[in-house]
Amino acid sequence: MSQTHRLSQGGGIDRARELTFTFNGRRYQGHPGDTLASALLANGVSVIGRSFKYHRPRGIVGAGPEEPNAIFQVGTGATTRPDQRATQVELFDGLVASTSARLGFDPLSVNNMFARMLPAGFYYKTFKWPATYWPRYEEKIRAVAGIGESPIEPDADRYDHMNAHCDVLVVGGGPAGLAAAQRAASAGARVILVDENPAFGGSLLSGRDAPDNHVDGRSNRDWIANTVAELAAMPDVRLLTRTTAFGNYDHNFIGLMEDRGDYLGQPAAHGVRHRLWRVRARQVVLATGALERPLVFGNNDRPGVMTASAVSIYINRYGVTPGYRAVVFTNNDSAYGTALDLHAAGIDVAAVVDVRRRPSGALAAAVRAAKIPIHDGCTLIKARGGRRVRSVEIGRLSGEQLTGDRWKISCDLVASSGGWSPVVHLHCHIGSKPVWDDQAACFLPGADNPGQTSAGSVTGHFNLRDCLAQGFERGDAAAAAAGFEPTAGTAPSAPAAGETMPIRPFWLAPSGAPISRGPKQFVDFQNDTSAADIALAVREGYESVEHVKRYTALGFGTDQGKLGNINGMAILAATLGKSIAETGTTTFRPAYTPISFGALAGRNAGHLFDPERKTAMHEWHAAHGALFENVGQWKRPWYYPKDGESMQESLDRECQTTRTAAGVLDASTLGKIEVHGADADRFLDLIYTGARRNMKTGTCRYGLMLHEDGMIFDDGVTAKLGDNHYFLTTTTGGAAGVMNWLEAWHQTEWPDMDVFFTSITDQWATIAVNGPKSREVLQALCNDIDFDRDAFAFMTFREGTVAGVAARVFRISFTGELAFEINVDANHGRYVWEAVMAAGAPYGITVYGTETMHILRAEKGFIVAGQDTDGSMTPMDMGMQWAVGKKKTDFIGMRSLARPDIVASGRKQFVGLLPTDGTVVLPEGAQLVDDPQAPLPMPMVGHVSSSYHSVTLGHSFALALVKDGQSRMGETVYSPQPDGSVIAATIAGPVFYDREGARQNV
Amino acid sequence: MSEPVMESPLIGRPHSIQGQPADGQSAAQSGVSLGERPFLGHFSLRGKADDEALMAACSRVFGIALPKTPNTWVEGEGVVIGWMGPTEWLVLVAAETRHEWLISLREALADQHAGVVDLSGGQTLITLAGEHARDVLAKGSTLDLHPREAQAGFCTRSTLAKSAIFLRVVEAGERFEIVVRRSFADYLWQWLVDASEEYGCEILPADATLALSASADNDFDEAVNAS
Amino acid sequence: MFQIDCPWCGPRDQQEFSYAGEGGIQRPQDPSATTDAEWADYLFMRRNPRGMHHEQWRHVHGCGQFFQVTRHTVTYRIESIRRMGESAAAGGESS
Amino acid sequence: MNNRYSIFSLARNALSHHEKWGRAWRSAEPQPEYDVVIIGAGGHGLATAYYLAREHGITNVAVVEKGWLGGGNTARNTTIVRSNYLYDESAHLFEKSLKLWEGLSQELNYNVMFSQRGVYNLGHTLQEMRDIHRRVNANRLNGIDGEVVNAEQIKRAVPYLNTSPNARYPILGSSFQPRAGTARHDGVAWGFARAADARGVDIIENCEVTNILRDGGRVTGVETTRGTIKAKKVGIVVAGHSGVLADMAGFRLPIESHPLQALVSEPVKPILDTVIMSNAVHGYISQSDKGELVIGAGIDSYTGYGQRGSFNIIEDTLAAIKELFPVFSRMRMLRHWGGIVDITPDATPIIGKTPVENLFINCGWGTGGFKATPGSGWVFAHTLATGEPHPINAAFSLDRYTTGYLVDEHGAAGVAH
Ligand SMILES: Cc1cc2nc3c(=O)[nH]c(=O)nc-3n(C[C@H](O)[C@H](O)[C@H](O)COP(=O)(O)OP(=O)(O)OC[C@H]3O[C@@H](n4cnc5c(N)ncnc54)[C@H](O)[C@@H]3O)c2cc1C
Ligand SMILES: NC(=O)c1ccc[n+]([C@@H]2O[C@H](COP(=O)([O-])OP(=O)(O)OC[C@H]3O[C@@H](n4cnc5c(N)ncnc54)[C@H](O)[C@@H]3O)[C@@H](O)[C@H]2O)c1
Ligand SMILES: Cc1cc2nc3c(=O)[nH]c(=O)nc-3n(C[C@H](O)[C@H](O)[C@H](O)COP(=O)(O)O)c2cc1C
Ligand SMILES: [Zn+2]
Repeated sequence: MSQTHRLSQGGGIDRARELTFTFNGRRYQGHPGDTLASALLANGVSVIGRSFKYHRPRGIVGAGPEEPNAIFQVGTGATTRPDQRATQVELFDGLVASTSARLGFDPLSVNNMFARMLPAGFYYKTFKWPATYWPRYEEKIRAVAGIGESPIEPDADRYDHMNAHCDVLVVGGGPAGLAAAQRAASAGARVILVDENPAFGGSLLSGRDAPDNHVDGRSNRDWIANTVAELAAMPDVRLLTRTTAFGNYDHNFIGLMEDRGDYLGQPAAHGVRHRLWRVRARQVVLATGALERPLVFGNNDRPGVMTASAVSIYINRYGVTPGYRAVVFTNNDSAYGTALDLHAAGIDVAAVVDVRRRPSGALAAAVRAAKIPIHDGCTLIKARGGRRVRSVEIGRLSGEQLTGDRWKISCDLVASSGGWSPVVHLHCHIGSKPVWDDQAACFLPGADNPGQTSAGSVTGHFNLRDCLAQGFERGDAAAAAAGFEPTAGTAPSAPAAGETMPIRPFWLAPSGAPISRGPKQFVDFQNDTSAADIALAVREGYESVEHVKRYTALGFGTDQGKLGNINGMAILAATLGKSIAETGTTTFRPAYTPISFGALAGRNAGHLFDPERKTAMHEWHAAHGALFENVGQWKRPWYYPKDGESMQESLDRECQTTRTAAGVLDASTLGKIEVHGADADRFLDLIYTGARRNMKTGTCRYGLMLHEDGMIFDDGVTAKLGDNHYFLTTTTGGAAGVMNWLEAWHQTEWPDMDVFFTSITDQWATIAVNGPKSREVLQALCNDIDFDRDAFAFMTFREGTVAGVAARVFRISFTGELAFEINVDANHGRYVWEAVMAAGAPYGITVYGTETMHILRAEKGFIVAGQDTDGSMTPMDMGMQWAVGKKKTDFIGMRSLARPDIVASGRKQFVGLLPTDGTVVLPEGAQLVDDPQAPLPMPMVGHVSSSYHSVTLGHSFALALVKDGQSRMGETVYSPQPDGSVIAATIAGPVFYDREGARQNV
Repeated sequence: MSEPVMESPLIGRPHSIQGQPADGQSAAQSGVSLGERPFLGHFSLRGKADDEALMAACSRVFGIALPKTPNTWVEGEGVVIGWMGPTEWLVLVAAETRHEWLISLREALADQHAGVVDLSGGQTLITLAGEHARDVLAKGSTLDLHPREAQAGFCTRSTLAKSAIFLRVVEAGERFEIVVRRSFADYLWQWLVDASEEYGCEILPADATLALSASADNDFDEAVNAS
Repeated sequence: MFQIDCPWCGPRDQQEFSYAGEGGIQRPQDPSATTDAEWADYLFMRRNPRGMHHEQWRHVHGCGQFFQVTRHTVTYRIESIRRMGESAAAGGESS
Repeated sequence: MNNRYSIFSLARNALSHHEKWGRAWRSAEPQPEYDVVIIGAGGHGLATAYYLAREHGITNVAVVEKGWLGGGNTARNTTIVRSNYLYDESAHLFEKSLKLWEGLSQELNYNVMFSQRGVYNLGHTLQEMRDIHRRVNANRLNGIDGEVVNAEQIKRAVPYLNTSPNARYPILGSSFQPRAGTARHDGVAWGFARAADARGVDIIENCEVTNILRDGGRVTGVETTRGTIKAKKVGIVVAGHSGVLADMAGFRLPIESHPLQALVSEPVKPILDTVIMSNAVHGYISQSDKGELVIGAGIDSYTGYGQRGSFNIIEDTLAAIKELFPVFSRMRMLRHWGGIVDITPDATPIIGKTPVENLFINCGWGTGGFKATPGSGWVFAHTLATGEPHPINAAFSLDRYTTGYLVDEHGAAGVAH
C-alpha cells in the first residue's frame, strides 16, 4: 500500500472507500474525510513546495487556516482555483492539484547560496542602475513572484448572496460555540451557528477520545452529535458548516462564506458554488478558538517540522502520522498531549524537549509514565536534514542562553508548540485592539464590541471545562441581550483539568551565534521572513511593527500571519527591548480566510450585472433593427440602420426625413416628475433660474436648474397642469438626481412649504413626432384636439385621445420643427407608437434615434446638459441669460453667479463653429487653440462639445466652448489633431438652422 | 380603429411560458411560484396624515381609514392601501375598476389638500409565493421577513437586487407582492427567475385581478399594532 | 455596513439610505446680502469633525424622509436619530 | 555617511552579515525650535521636507508624525501614477510630478519601483468617449503623452479584459498613457524619509500635533504629545485629517473626510501587465510585483475617520472587476482595508496659504494624491520657502472657493484612484 503514513486505525475517515487524486502529475490514494494535506502526508509526501525567496524545500506545517506552505493550484481549465490551502481542501475523487514550485532539483535554489545577498528590503537598495533597466529587472521579479495561476477561462460556476437576520450568531462550532448556540436557541432566539470545517466539534474532533475530554459523562463525539441534532431540530436555528465568518463589519453585520461546491469537486445542486451570507445579528458570540504557534529555531522550515497540534490532528482526525520518530519541542503543557497521541498511535517519541525546568503538569506526568524521555530546560537549536528533517540539535538553556551542552537526536518529525494565540481576528475587524496578556502569553480580545462577546479559548481559556461553561454563560447572556429569557439548565461539564504548569514564553531559540550569523530561523514561512530579517529591519530604523511588516513582508502572505505573526512581533519587541504590549500587533483585516471574487459579486454578473431599463417600445425598436446606446441604465435606440447603410447614411436619412416630412423619437426615458401643493409655484421659483409663478395653465416653459455653486446641472420643460400643479421633465440621466434635489430642498430647508413630488418617469410613454407633417400625423390619430396653429400654440399642451388612448400632447420641439410630444400611459405605449408609424406612413415618416436627435437639436443650438455642459458652466457661459428670471431675487445658485471669478472675463462660452472645410467633421472633444504653431504646452482656448455632419446644411458644424467666444464671432480657431493635421474653424453663433425659429411655429 | 392594446412590461416573459414550470419541474415540486398581476390600478395618494378633512374624505371614498402606522397596508372593498411614507400612500385596485376608482378618487379629493397621481402604466405587480419565497427574497433584500418580524399587513418600499420595489406581505413568510417600476420589471423578473431556480419555480399565468384576503375585515390590525 | 434606525420605519440596512451631508447648515435668509466669504462659508466650508457628527440621511428606498443622525466618525456608532425639525432634546432616544 | 545603496554595498554588507547597515533615518528627538515644522509624515510631508532641503537649502526642519511615517494614505493606496488630467492647472502639476517620478529612484538612491506599465482609462458610453477625447487632446497639447485606443487595440494589449460588444457596458475605447504606471508606495515614503534625513531633517514619529500655536494672526509653533515645538513656518500635510488640524488653527476647510477602500487578491503569476481603470463599471485594477491583484473601489458616501468602509462597496467593486475580467471570478480576496481621503468640492487639491500667517496647507488630494507625491512636495517646499506659491500651484489656493475659480476635475478623477 502506498499510503505509507496511514495509521491502521483511528481518524474520522471512511476507510472503506478510496479516492484517487493527483499531485504534480502523480497519482495517490486517500479516503473520504481526508484533506488534501492529510492525504499527501498519508502518502509520505514530504516536500510539497519551495520557499519564495530562497527556494528551500518546504513541507506541511499546520492543519488548518494557518498553513503557509501547502498552497496549491487545484483543478484545471475553467474550474481551476489558485492558492488553495491543502489543509482546508477536502479530498474528492479525481482531485488534481499542483504547485509551480520544482519539488526536485530547483535551479533557483542557488538563491539559497546567495541568501546573504537577499536580506529584507534588498530590492529597495538595488536594480536602480541603469535607470532604463528597471523594467527588465521588474519582469524577472514578477516572474518568480506569485504562487498559483489565475484561471484564463471564464468561470461557468454560479454564486449567490443570502441575507439573513438572527438574534444570536455564533461563530465557531467548537465546544464553546456549541454550548452557546444551544443555550441561545433554547431560550427561543433565532440562532445561526457557523464553522469553517465540514463538521461541528472544533478542536474536540482532533483530540483523542479519552475520559479527560468527555462531556456530561459521555464521549465528546456523542455530546457533539447530540447537541447538533438538538439544534437541528429547532425551527429557528440555522447550522452552517464549511462556512467561514470572513469579516466582522459595523453594526453587527457579519459576512459568511459557505462552500457548496469546492468540497465536492463540482458545484452542489443548482449550481451555486459559493454562497455569501450577509448576516445582521442582534448579538454575536465569537467562539473562534485559538491557533497554535510554533517555536522558532534554526532551520525550522525543514519538511517534517510541524506544529504539535497539527500532528495531533493528523493522527486523531485523519489516521495519519506525519513521521515515525518524533521529537516534541514545547514551552507549555499542550504538546505533551501530542506526545501522548503519537505514543498511543504507536509512533516512537524520541524526546520531549521542554524549555521549562522540571515540567510538573498532569500531562507531563503521563508522558513520563509512558517512558518518553523529557529533556527539560533545553531547546532545539536547529534541525538538520535537507529535503526532510533527519535530526535535531538540542542544547541546554541557562536563562535565554545556551550552556554549551549540546547533543543530537535523530528523528523525522518535529512537533513544536510555542503556545496558543486566540483567534481575535473577527473581534478586531471593526477597530478594536487586542490586549496582551502576560499570564496566558497571548493577545486576548479587548473590550467587547457593542452587541458582541467572545467565548471559549479565544478568551484565553485553554481547557474544555472552562470553555463549555463560558459558552453556556455567553449563550445565555447573548440571548438575554437580544430579549430572550434563558431557560433553566446547567452547563455541560467536563472533568476538571489536571494539574498544569504555566507556559514559559520563549520566542527565539538561541543558536550560540548572533541572529544574523546563525542558521535561518523562520518566522513567516511563505515570505521567507526570518528572525534575522526582523533584526535587520530594526537596525535600519524600521522599528514600528507596521514598518517591520512592510519591510520584511511578515504576515503579508495568504495565511496573513496566522502562523508566524505573534512570534515575529515578540522577536521585534525583544530586539527593541520593549514589551510585546508596547510594540503591539499589526491590524487585523478581513478576510479571515480568502473568499472568491465570484462570491462577492454574487448574482450581479453577466446579464444581471446591472439592470437594463427598457421603454414600452423597446421590443419594437429591437425588431426594427435599432442599435442601442447606454444612457444611464437605459437602453436608448441610437440609430436604425437599414440594410447596407453606413451610420452616416442612416443619420442623413433620418435627419432629412424628419426635416422634410416627419420623424418619430422614443423620448420615454426623459425623467418626469409631477409637482403639486399650495406652495408649488413658490418652490419651483426657487429651483429654476426662470420664473414659474407667472405661467398660465396649459403652457410649457423651458428651464435650467443650477447647483448652489451656480453651475448648470439639469434642464427640462415645465408644464403647468393647473393651479400649483406642474409636470417637469428632466434629462434621462438626471431624473433620480433631480427628484432627490427637490426632496432635499423641501424637507431640509423649506419643510413648511406645501409641495409634493411624485416620480412619473415610468408612467408615461413619450412619443415625439417632429417635422412639417407632424400635424397631419396627429390629426389622423386624434379627433378631440384642435391642432390648428393658433388653437394649439407652440409651448402649450392639450389633453385628449390619440389612437383611442387618453393622452397629453405637448407642442414643444427639440428639433426646431413643428413637433408634438404624445404622452400616453406606458401600457399603451407600443400600441400608440405603432399607430403613429402607421398614420405617418403616407408621409414617409421615419423613426430616429438619439444620434439624429443630437444632430437636429445641435443645428438649432440647443444644449444637451452633460454633453455641452460639464458641471462648470453657468447660464451666462451658455448664452442662456434668457432663461434666467431678470426680476427674481433668489433661486438656487443665483448668489454664486455674482462671485468675482464667475463674472470675470476669460470664461469659456458656448458658440458654434464652422470648419473652414465643410467636409471635415471636427472630432468631439477636440481642443481649440489660437496658434497651432505654438510650442508645447500649447495654450488652449476651448474645446468642441458636439460636432456633426449636417445633411440639411450640406456641411459640417460644431458646438464648442471658447474663452470669451461670444465676443469673437467670425474669428478663426484651430484644432491640432493627433495625426499632425490642423482643422481650422470659424466662430459663429450656435444656431445654424432656421435662426428666426419660424419652422416650429408653422 | 381597433381597440387599444395594453402591454405589460413583462411582455415576452411570463406570458410566453404561461403556467409552464421552469426547469422542467412539476408544479408540485416547486418551492416558489412567480406570477404577474398586470394592468392593476396603481395610484399614488399624497397628503398629510394630520389633515383630518383629508383623512375623513379618504375614509369615505375607500370605506376604510388610510393606514397611518408606518409600513402597514389595509384592505377595503376592492382596494388595498399601503403606507409609503408620512405623506404618501399606494392605492392598488383591480384592472377593470381602475378608471372608476381614479375618477371617484379625484372627485372625492378635489377640494382636499391632496393629490392623486396615476402610476398604473408605470408599475406592475409581481407575486411571489411558496415555501421558499422568503429565501428567494433574501437573496436580494436586506429586509427581515421572518414571520415574527413581518406579518401579513406589513409593507414597505425597499430594494430587491438592484431595483427599487414596494413589497407587501400578503401572508407572513409565504406570500408576497412586489410592485416594481415598469422599466425595471424585466430585469427584476429575470433576477427572480434566476434566484428561484434552485427551489424549482412555477410561473403562474398572468392575472389582472387584485389579491384580497377572503374576509376584508382587518384581523391583521392587531398583529400590526403589536409589532 | 450600518444599520440605521429610520425614525419612521425602524432599523434598516444602510443600502436603503443615502447620506446627505452635514446637518444644520442654514441657507442664508437673503443670499444676495451675504459677502463672498460668507457665501463661500455656507457653500463649501464644513466642520468635518473627528468625533461626533451631526448629519443628515435620507431613507431614499423607504419612506423617502430625510432625518438627522448623530454619529461618531471614528467608531461609526450612531448616538441618536431624530426626524427633521425635532430638536436633540426631544428625540435622541435611540443609542 | 557611507550608507549609499547599490549592488556593491549590498555585497559588501553581505560579507558582514548585514550587521553594519545604518539606519535609513534617525529616530529624532524633537528640538525646541525649527525654521519649518511639517505636520504629517506621509509621502507628501516627507517629500516637502526633502525638497525644502534639497532645492531651498532649508534643513532646520522637523516632520512630525502622530503614528509611523508613511502610515496614512501613503500606506494604503493603489499606487496608480499618471498625469493625464484635463485642466491645464492640474495637468501641469501632475506632469511635474510624473517627471520627478521618472528619476526618483536614482535621485533618492532608493528603488521606489516606479513601473511605467501604462494606464488605461476605459470608456463605456458615448459621453465617456467624448470626455476621453477631450482629455487626451488636452494632454497632448500640454505635452503629456497619451492616445485614444479602440476596443480592438485594448483587446490585443489586455487579452483577458472583457471586450465583448455584448457586455452590459461594452468597452468602446480607452485613453492610454504609456508613461503612467505604479510605484511601491511604502518605498516612496521610506526613500523620501531617508533622503530628507540625510540632509538633516528631523523626522519625529509617534508625535501627534494637538494644537497649533498662534500669536495674533501668526503661527508660532505646535503643541504635540511630545511637547511644544516652536517654528517660524508650519505646513499642514495630513490628508484625511486636514479638517482636524484646520480646526486647531481656527479656520474651516472645504473638505470632507471619507473612507476609501482597496483590496488585494492572493498572489498569482503575471496575468495583467498594465493598469485598467473604469469609471462606468467602477473599479480599477493592476497587479503588483508580488503577484496580487490590487483593486480599488468607490468612495463611501459618508464621512468617516475609521480607516474602514462599508462592505457593499467591496461587493460592488468585485462585481465590476468580474464584469471587466470574467476570468478573475475564481480569484480570491485576501485582504481589504480603508484609508481616509480628504475630498474637496472640485476634486482638486488646495496648496498654499491659510488665513493664519506663515501657516500653509497642502491637502484635498482626495482619492488621487499618491501620484502627486514628488510634485506636491516640490511645489509645497517652494511655497513654504518663499512664502508664495510657485506658478504651478498658484491656482490651487484656498480662496478660489470664495472667488469661484474652481478647477473641476470630477471628470478626470471620477473613479477613485
Ligand atoms: C484606498 C486608497 C487608494 C488610493 N489610490 C490612489 C492611487 O491609486 N493613486 C493616487 O494617486 N492616489 C491614490 N490614493 C490617494 C493617496 O493615497 C493620497 O492622496 C496620498 O497618499 C496622500 O498623501 P499624504 O502624504 O498627503 O497623506 P498621508 O499619507 O495620509 O499622510 C498624512 C500623515 O499625517 C499624519 N497626521 C494626521 N494628523 C496628524 C497630527 N495631528 N499630528 C501629526 N501627524 C498627523 C497621518 O498619521 C499621516 O501619516 C488612494 C487613497 C486610498 C485611501
Ligand atoms: N491544551 C491547550 O492548551 C489548548 C489550547 C487551545 C484550545 N484547547 C481546547 O480547545 C477547545 C477550545 O474550544 P473552543 O470552542 O473555544 O474552540 P475550538 O477551537 O474547539 O473551536 C473553534 C472553531 O471555530 C472555527 N472557526 C474559527 N474561526 C472561524 C471563522 N472565522 N469562521 C468559521 N469558523 C471559525 C474553528 O475552525 C473551530 O472549529 C477546548 O476543548 C480547549 O480545551 C486546548
Ligand atoms: C499596493 C498594496 C499592496 C498590498 N499587498 C498586500 C499583500 O500582498 N498582502 C497583504 O497582506 N496586504 C497587502 N496590502 C495591504 C496592507 O497589508 C494593509 O492592509 C494596508 O497597507 C493598509 O494598512 P492596515 O491594514 O494596516 O490599516 C497591500 C497594500 C497596498 C497599498
Ligand atoms: Zn423610513
